Amino acid sequence: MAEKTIGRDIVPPDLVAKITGRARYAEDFRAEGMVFAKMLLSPMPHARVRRIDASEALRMEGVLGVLTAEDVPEVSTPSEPILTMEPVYEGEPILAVAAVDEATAAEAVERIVVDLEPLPFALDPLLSLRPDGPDARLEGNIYHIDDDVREMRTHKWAAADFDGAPEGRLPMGEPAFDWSIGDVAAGLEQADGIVEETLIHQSLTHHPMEPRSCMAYWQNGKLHVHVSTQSAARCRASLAGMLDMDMEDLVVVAEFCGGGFGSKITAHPTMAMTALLSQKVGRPVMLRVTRYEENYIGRARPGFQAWAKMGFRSDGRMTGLDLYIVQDQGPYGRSGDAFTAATVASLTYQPEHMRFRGVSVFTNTPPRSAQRAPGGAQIIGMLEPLVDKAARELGMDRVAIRRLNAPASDGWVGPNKGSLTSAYPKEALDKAAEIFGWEERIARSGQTNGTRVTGIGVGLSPFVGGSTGFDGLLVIRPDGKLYVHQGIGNLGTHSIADTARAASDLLDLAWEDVVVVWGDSARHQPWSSVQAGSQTIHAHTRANHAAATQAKRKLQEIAARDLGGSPNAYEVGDGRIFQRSNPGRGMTLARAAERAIELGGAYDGHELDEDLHAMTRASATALAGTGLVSAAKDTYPHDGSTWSWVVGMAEVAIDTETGALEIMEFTGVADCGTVVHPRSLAAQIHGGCIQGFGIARSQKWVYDPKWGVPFAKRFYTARPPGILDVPLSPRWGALDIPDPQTPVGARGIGEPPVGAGSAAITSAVADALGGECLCRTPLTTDVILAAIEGTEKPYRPLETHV
Amino acid sequence: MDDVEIILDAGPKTYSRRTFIKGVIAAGAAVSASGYLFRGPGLLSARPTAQGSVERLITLSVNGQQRRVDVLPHETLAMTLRYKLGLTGTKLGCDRAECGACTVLIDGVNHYSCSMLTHQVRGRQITTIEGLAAADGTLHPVQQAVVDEGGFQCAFCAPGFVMSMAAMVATNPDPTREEAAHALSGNLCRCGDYNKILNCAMRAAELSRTTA
Amino acid sequence: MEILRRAANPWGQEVWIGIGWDLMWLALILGALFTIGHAIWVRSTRGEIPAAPSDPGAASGIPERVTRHGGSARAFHWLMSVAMFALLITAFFPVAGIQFPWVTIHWVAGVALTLLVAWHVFDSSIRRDFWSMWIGRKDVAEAFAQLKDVLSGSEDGGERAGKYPIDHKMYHHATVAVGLGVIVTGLLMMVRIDTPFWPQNPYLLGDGTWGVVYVLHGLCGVALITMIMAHVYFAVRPEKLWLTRSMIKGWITRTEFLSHFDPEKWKVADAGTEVPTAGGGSGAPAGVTPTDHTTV
Amino acid sequence: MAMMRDMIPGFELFQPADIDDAVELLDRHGSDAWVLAGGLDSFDWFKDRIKRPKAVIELGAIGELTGIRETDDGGLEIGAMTSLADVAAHPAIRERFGLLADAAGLVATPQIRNQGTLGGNLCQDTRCWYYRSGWPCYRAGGNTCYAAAPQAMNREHCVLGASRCVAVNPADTAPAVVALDAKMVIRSRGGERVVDADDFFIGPAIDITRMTVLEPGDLLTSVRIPADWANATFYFEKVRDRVAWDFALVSVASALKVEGGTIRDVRLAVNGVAPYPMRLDMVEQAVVGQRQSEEVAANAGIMAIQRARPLRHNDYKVPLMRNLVRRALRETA
Repeated sequence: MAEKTIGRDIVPPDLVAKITGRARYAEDFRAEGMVFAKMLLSPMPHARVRRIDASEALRMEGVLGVLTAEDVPEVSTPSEPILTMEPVYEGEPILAVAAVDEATAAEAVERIVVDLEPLPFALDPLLSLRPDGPDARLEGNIYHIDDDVREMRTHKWAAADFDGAPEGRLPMGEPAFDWSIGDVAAGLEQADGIVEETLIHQSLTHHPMEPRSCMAYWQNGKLHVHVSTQSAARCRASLAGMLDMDMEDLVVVAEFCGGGFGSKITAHPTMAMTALLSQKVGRPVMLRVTRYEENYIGRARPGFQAWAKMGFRSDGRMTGLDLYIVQDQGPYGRSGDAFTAATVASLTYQPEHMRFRGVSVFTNTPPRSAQRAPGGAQIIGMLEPLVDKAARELGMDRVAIRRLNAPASDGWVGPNKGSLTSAYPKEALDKAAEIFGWEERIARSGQTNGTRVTGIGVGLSPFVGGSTGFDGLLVIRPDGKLYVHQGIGNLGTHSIADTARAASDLLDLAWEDVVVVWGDSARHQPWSSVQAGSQTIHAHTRANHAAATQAKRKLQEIAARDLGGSPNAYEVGDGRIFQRSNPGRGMTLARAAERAIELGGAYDGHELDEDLHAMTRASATALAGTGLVSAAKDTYPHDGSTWSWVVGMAEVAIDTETGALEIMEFTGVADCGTVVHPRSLAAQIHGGCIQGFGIARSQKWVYDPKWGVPFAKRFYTARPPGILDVPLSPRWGALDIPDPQTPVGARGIGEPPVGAGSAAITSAVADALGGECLCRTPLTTDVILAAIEGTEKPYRPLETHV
Repeated sequence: MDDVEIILDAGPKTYSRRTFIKGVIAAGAAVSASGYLFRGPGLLSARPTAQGSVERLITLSVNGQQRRVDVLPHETLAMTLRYKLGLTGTKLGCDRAECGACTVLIDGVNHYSCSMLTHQVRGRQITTIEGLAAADGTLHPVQQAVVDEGGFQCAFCAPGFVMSMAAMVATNPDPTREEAAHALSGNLCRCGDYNKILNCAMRAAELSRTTA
Repeated sequence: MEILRRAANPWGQEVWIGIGWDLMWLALILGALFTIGHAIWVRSTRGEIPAAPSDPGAASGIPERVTRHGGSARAFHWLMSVAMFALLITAFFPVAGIQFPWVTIHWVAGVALTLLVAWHVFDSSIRRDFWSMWIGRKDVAEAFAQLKDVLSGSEDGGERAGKYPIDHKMYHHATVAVGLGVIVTGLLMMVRIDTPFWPQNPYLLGDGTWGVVYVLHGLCGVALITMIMAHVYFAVRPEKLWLTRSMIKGWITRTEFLSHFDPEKWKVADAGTEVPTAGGGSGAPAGVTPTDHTTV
Repeated sequence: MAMMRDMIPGFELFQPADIDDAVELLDRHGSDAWVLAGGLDSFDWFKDRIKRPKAVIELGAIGELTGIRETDDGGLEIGAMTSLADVAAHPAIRERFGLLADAAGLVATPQIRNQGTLGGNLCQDTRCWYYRSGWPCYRAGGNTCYAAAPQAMNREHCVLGASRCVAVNPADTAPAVVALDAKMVIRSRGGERVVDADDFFIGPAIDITRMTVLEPGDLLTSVRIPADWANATFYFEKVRDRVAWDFALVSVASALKVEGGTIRDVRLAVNGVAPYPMRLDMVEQAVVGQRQSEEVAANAGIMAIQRARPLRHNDYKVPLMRNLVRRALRETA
């Protein structure tokens, strides 16, 4: 028997390429005759283009063409266009120029005259909600969606809503959406202790290391694009949609992705822009996106201005949770963060009664999208310090109060009180407390050493951990190797390899005999989940397990056909298919592959299951005849939603004379089902938590309110955490309790750590400040020092983008 | 939206909004002109070379090879490596000395290649990620350490980190974990894989001690 | 030559930010050319200054010393000149490359000048005769007469002036225009710098409007360079020294009075003595009589 | 003009072999010339396409600008092109003038210290993001300070020494050279002149468009550290948001001579609070002759901030400066 690969550290198949410079990311490709594109970005937060004069630029030697909004597909408000005549944020692309070299393209852009008429702009949702407040869009400031209506609307609150609110408390006018469980008023009525706070969470750019550069060319009627995307197969589908073309005419090469965190889930307008510009000038085009541009077009997490009121019984049980979220929507689309935030809160605390109200307001700031734990990271980082406050008032241990309210597998989630596949947050809290040494450390809470005071924090953070119903595609070739075709992306989670283990283990193959095929759509991909929302390990261990099960059955049938007996009498092992009763009687998988080709039909992919997605069918058909082809859809039963959990515990030290914050110790413990790849899991936990640290302590946006333009648009002003801003030796753990409703038992883990990391820090800082919740992120040096010194705070109570 | 005047040639033309016409044109590869980032002065409106200014055609010592290359006065080393010498292992994450993805070794010392002119390194030994492994493919101790520890996630930062690790083990083959962190503090990892990266660094030091 | 300094505002729109400093040098050159030119012209056209008529003595009823500038008027003039020089030096020396912390001195001097002008307006219009600076029909006639003399080169003093000759009046009014220009724009600009009076605020006006304000301030400023140069030049010309002295001591001699002024236009009486006037009755201090401008 | 970034406009590059050639080139090109040392400040300007010099004079080839030499008076002379890493690591500097080694060692990141030079660090321009965005502010020759507007984002701007412009000096080594009474050696066509570090940095009141006394044609060739403060008691601290890369929110540098618990002499400078590294002469005078104590340190801190006038978003700098001054006089005890 070959050693099972699940639960074992392996060397990812792409690692050596990554550290020898051979791994090729989008900007590393060249094509014969390749030219360069540069974008002209709007200098105004909101404007109307009155006139574009590119004549001087086009007269320049080497300038090949200009692409404007006139050349791209129209989209309906509030969707994001590829290029625009009404820029709605500073930095939005208005046009793109192609030239034989990048310097010429840059000079050409500077010579294009764009006459812009400034329009009113809004940076702060609360200002836009004022009766006389500006709207970010000419069509209004919210996008209304209900069962029968989807339209832009102007949503304003009454002056009384603002005047009535006590200084510093979130004004709460008419919400745009809401839901309730039970009667929150009654719930708060029953409470022995109440905590109430206004909470401010910043918007922040994803800033993956690799900007979304793109290279595109047209060849023989096909569009070839080299892109940076999280999800290979799904990027191809959405880009085809964006360009209104058939998927067959589109080759997407996405072998490596330099990080996405939700900003590169599928196709991005710049991909279509590059393709269309290439089409227009008849040359391969490279759009080299810079960090400066990435800040504008690279997506961001929506900020919240929120208010929460929690009621607790004396035993610590949460009787009521009243939540109001004003969401900074950015200029386009409709972000689900606020909804998810409420759902996550309901799951984490299982309140007996809950009410959620919210409004998502358009602003003239860069487009938002999911950012690792969208909504979840914000709300957990914001609410956990309130739970601490309640624990203090009730004289309870802060782990205990979380343990008490957290759900077990029979818990519920969301407005419809949906069920869970399984959940072990209580156990995760126990394990974290043990690894972190909660009991010993909590004794140091608030103690000072010289000018440094210690704070201990804890955060409990769930997030959706998987989807279902995708396809797996495998080929056992005459070389005896198993080829696992992956349509998911490769952004460093190692999912391309780890989800393949479901197949290799089931077919009992040595890992060396497994070949993972990924990244290039010309190499035949199955219909796959997006590589986002922690779906992949769950969705594709299932899909590959289904395909491997089908492959095993085909092997058994081939063996039975050639060697007699019933298929069920045969077992796979060590690269062979053999009779259980007489292991000597069997054949190698190599031989079986040859036989499959000879037999044809279903065995070598000429006949396929009916329920496969068109993309999978096309890929399997292309592979037909190359070996034993197995293509199957994940139809395993799945009841309830799948959530993973991470507990973060941190010890921080705050210098009371400077406000400097140091994270001394950190422990992250996950409940994410079966552990497939320990080292990679640890990396996901720590990496996610570190992004949480960035949210909690340093990363931010800064906008000048007069001009509506940003300043914190570079790394040194946006301040993502560096290696010296995090603990030297963080610890981790995982429960490794399989989820009963998925074959391999693995749940996703990408998202939950972010909220855990953020909350552990906001909680620890509040603890160090004697329980004072600053209720705002990021907790930068100046914010902390102002709190300690009692000087004027560096921000107004509800101020955003500072 | 109202009509917008758009002048895309010598004379003005007014377009009104129209829907996108589906269809693809077979473009293929047209005239070969792979000068990439920069071309001759004609396209750069560069003044005729002033007396005493640098010669454009220079020899660079990259990964042990002498490479003749035409370098413009304002060209950064990262651009020369990536677009003139085809060494795309050196990444550009910010182009502003704020992320370290472009880190290369100059005479064994780690520098941001995005923030130095190629002309500043004439006659100096340039080592990029491509030049780290031995000719026979044997990995550099640092690279081997990364393989041993399964380092990096998206790995866009990896070439830069690896080069900084190489510089570190050359000067301090027996660092504490904290010293290693300081040696690598000029490289950013947005995946937040710092713990594993430090494990790699410590392992790299260990390997370089044993192989040395 | 750079006349206007332009820049792109944060939204990429072109705005004015001020005058080109070449204009400062231009103003200096113009001032120099004028003085030199005038000196040469005077030397070539006029001979020696026409001899003053012999002193008719006290009989003429003209006091020996005719008061020309009261104490307050002189105080105003000299204080204003101090403020003016402070302003010009702090404004233009740094531009010329002589650097020092000039901003505070500049705005303080500016405020001083403003107060002086306010006081002068009050003083000249309420306490003294506002109309003495008015350019009336007689002044025009006088101007023509002088012009005729110049052209005909006739040597007799020709038409003699009232208390303030037409050229003085014209210079004064030019100064009023330019002075008010710098003062108004200057006071606005103070909103943009850190003063004890209010918080710094660059957004009181739109940046387009600010551009105009800065350009006006600059233009008036450089105009003053030329005007002050001309003024100082005349003050030190030998044939005008008696006027300069009068600005220091306050009086001119009877001889000077008779040779430069028309007693009909500028009625004076022996200091302290009452003289019947056409207006009759009301006494007036030596110097100006109420009828100065009404008797035609 | 359109916003275009990250593409360096063309220029002529000169790499003189000695100081005379460099000075001659500077003189020839006047205001079209740009001096390139490590380039970490320069490249930002070039890539933002805001500064477009015609002639860039790169000093890397000038050997005499690099290195650290002992001077006859027992002090040190540090070539302006000596890398910050070398300054931070040099035995003599660490041993006798540790203050400067500490400051240089806290600059940005290892790669930046390997390439950045002492001269470049001292001469760098302010990081005010309004100015750096190419806005027509006073410092850029315009007529506005956008950072001092009532609603402006000025968390990192100054609380002292403002004059229309409220930007701060970002150099980590600047307060150290001021506290060490360093002398700045400047060469130009007119010859050599030596300027006290304290006078080298100028505020906007004197020239709003420059950070130092250097004018077109001037070249900072070396920094002389006199022996006066060798082996004194030093303290340097830099408070910043992130441990790497970030500029100081506030930094403090102090040199003390203490005999028998009494402060015989002291130099105290802070940066990040004013448009120039600010020497606190009055505080120095107040503490000299006093016994070093918590009380003296505390009073010094309070005295240091007496004239501070915070902007909308930087009140925190006042207590931060006060506390750092207190530490500088206390913790060295």
